[in-house]
Amino acid sequence: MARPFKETLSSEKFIVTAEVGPPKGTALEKTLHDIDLLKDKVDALNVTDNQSSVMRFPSLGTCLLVKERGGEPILQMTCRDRNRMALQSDLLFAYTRGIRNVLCLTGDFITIGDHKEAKAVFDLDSLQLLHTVRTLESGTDLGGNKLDGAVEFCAGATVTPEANPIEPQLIKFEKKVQAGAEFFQTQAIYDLHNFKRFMKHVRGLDKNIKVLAGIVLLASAGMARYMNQYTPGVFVPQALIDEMATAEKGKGVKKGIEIAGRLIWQLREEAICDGVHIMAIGREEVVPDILAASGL
Amino acid sequence: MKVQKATSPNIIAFCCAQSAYQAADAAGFMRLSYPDNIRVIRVPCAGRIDVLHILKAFEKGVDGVLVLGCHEEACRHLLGNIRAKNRVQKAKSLLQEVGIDGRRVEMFTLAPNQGPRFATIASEMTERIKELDSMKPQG
Amino acid sequence: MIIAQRKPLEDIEAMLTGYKKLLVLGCGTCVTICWAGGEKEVAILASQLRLASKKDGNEPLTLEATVERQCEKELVEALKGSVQQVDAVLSTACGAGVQTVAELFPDTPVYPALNTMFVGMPDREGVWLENCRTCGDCFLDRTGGICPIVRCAKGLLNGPCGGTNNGKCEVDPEKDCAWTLIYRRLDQQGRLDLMRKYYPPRNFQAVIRPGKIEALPA
Amino acid sequence: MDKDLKLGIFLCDCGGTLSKDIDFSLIKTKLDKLPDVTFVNIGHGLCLKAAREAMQKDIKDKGIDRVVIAACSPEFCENDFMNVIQAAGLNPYLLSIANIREQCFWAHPDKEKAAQKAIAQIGMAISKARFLEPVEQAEAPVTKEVLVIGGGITGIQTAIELSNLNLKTTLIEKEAALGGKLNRLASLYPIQAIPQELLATKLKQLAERQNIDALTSAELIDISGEVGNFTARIKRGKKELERNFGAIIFTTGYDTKFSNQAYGFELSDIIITPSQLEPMLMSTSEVKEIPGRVCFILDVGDEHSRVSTISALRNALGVRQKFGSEVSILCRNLKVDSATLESFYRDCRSQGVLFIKFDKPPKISNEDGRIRIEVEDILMAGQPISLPCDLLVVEETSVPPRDSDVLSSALNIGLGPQGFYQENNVHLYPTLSNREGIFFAGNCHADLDMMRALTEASNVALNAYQLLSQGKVTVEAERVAIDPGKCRFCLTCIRACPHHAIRDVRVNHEKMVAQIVDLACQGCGICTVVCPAKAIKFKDWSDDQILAELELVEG
Repeated sequence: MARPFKETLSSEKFIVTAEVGPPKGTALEKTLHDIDLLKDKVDALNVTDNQSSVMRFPSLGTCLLVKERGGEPILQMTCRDRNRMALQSDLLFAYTRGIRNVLCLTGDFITIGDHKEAKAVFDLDSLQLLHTVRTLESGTDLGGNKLDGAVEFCAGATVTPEANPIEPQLIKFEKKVQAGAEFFQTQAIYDLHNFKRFMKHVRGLDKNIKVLAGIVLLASAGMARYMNQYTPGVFVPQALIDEMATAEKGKGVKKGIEIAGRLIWQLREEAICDGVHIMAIGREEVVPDILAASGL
Repeated sequence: MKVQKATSPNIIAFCCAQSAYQAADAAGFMRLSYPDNIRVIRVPCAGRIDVLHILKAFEKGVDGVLVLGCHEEACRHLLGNIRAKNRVQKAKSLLQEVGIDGRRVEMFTLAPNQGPRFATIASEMTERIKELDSMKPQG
Repeated sequence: MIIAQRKPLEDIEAMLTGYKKLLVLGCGTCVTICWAGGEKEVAILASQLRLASKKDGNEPLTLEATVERQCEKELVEALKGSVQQVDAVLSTACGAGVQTVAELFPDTPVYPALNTMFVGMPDREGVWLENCRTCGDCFLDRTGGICPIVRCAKGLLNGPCGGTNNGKCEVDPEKDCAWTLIYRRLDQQGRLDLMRKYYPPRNFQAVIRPGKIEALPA
Repeated sequence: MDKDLKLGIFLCDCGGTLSKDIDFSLIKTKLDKLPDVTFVNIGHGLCLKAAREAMQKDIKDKGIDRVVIAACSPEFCENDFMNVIQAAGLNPYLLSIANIREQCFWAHPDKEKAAQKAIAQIGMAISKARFLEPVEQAEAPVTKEVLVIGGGITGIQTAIELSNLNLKTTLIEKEAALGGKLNRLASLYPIQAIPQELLATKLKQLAERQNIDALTSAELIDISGEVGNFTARIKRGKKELERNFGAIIFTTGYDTKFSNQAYGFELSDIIITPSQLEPMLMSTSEVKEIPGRVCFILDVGDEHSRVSTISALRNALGVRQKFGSEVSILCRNLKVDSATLESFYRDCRSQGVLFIKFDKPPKISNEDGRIRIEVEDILMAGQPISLPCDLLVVEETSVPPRDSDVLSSALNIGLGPQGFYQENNVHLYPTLSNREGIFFAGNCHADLDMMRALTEASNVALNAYQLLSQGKVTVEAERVAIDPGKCRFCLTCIRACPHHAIRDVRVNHEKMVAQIVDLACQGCGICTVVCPAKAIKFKDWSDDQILAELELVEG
């Protein structure tokens, strides 16, 4: 049995989580393979919820699979597809099935995904969802009604250290801390100089806030440039793009693994943050290589 | 009143009195020959020309419309010519919507002394309309 | 004011197949001001319809009229004579106008020529911006007069999402991030404490649809 | 459209030249048969006095109420014929002209076709004539006073010129003293005078004029109203005064700025701007150490302006004459655009000023308190030169005075790309703003030397005189008019009018509507087109008239 994530968080360990993306459809083979490959190598597996507004197998269902196979799942929940009633009932169900970790997200907007005409719900926002978790834990629902059997979760949230402007982002970050977020997972970071400055601010607020730096595997220089241009809140320094460009054709991922490993090594070596969250985006099989490259 | 039909195609040229109308006069001065099917309607500024005037012209059965104004940055009324340009774009898309080729409307800019340019525009537009007419399905 | 936009002609033509006599009916209020359905737009649409049917070899009768406010029964009533002459009415009003005409003349089919888009304001010539969602529970006192419910794509109440992109919105880089605007405005006014507060979930039933307001008789 | 019209058609064969190959009487026969045509006449030169008198007689005798003229281009004859029919007792706007000369017989060598086109054009003119409406003239009173903003040499000269023309003038200057740059320059071009002496002479003239009120330390707060009747609020110390003016002239000049970004270094004791150099030339006693070599440099940032060329030449000569230093001017390509400036340039050369022309910007470094300039001289086949110097004078760019943008948006007058005031049409109307009654002179809108600025001062004074001298102006009343009943007050026209000639008013103290100010309207018709309620009518270019012309196009 995996160690509960809450315990891992309170240990001194450098935390590593990895992302698992559910399949489009019911063929679960790759997902199961990824789960089996990673469940013992990382502290928790973080399952995305219709990521990038693309309809997929549910996060909750995949978390159950992680649980069945002996991993420690983190349930991602966005506010895009469900109203407050659906979110609450999913939380109740998740708790009864032993899922103890939830990451509260606002969610990407509908129009970037594959159901562009769907209704975007956003009944709650990420902060209100965090409060919802805490409210359910207190034994009542959002309507103020008493629950017959409550829940208990380790609830986390996200933050974008490279957001521009950063000030409003930091205000919201502080609100999430006050709402009782127990850990933070960041948007992908590549520039450690900027990230250190962000972490200095975080440590100034509260030394106990647990921050997992988001590590997205670079597959090519083109991908890096694309993210710089089109992914808000992601900044890949030119030096890394140049380094990716030196990779031989077909060896981009190898270079990306090297870079990711180096970033993780440095984050741990210099104790910049409390851990990392690795997003291999479809290449989950190389996560062990990244870990190896980082010396973990 | 019935007037004998001009040599086909019928083309209306809305001409700004500050420039294009004078350029048409200049073409006459210089005895430059251009197709006689062009009918000039004088307006005080290209900015006076309305999308509706263009649509109505097609309702009346013209085959092509020219909107002729001053060169950019030379408009007596600052942006009358730019407005005209935008309206011509709008007219093109409205005409496309009803199945009339947008190339039947065009905006050009001229200086008052550009008689030769007026004659060229008149000739080229006539050729363009003839070509579009020949592409039309028969019957 | 209500901002509307004309439907593509193709859609309008598809609705009107088979009608020989039409009244294109404009509205002199909101949709005039937003250049979608006033006398001018009625004339353009009617002209287009004539051109389109002429091409098909038909010569339908297209009447044009514009009333001061198409959502007022008394004002629309005055058009009875014109409506009786036609097979169908094509309304260039907002949805409220279309329904008023439909209700007053139940025997005559009424078709919408516009899509009613939003409540908004002119930004510059020819550009209109949505800035009220008609949520029924105005939040503007807390956000420096900038509405996050409508101007943030996700309608967030507690600050920006992670998609703020140089002060622009991740959903549409042409649009400002509402929370960046709110932050700057509140900062300017020394009221950032408002942004640090937690706002609980909104009341989405502040207006029970369809909305109805009954004032005491004046 | 009136039901029963009496149309009078006057054909002109231009002294017989147009009827050489075409029988005009055939045209007349066709026209005679048209409905409402009361009278058709063939003239051989309607521009001749006798023909006009005959026309007037015909109009009166036959009771003609719409006149159609088929003759040469309206660009030539329209005004004349308007006067003719007005003298015959008709409103001058009840005239429609078919251009059968330039746009028919002269353009189309096939006379048959030309004649057909002429008939078509006359048909269009007749069709239009049915929709003509009278436009009445009205007199609008104007305040015979002018406000001149900016008390530099251009403003002072403008005030003097206005005073010569008997127009009462208020000259306002934001600084404590009049004279602007003349207070700070060491020399002038092309006038060989000491700037401060010239200024003293001008100020003396100014002081002698009873009808000039010069206010220093005075700033414009805002202006309301329109041409002929502006109201300006002016702040002077703590006091605020309000005055009425018929016209406003901007002579706000320019400021200068050194752009260290373009140069890549900062100013210092030995790298200075012309503005810092001129006081040194004015009182040489203040200069501690005479520099052995002085270099001027142009064109490092943008291409240099006329103002900065003149500044460099004047100061180079000044340094040469006052200090006796070695002087070089480094530039990409010196632009001299008049014989006077060319001879000034030759003067500089003959007095020993060296010119070095470069392609690549020079390298400038600091070496033991001196400056070293390394440059490839293109006049010497790109040979590298290393030039030590004791004083480097960089170029300053001209920038608009600090509150130009505030004034321009408050007054709705345009700014050009560099932020200077934008003329209505730079080619045709160099001193006119886009608003009637607001004018520009001098460097607030163009890069001018002093003589050119002074020439503009007198031009602009005449512009104002033309407008105000009678104390009233005749305008066409409601030539373009907004129907208050149809106006939705959507502000579209107010925003679109390029001359800001439309204002908001209350009708019967109740409904807000837009209204066109006749005196400010310049008759472009843009408002008529943009109005989404079709509430604006342009009487002599109405939609009805334009569509009537279209009516006749189809065969």
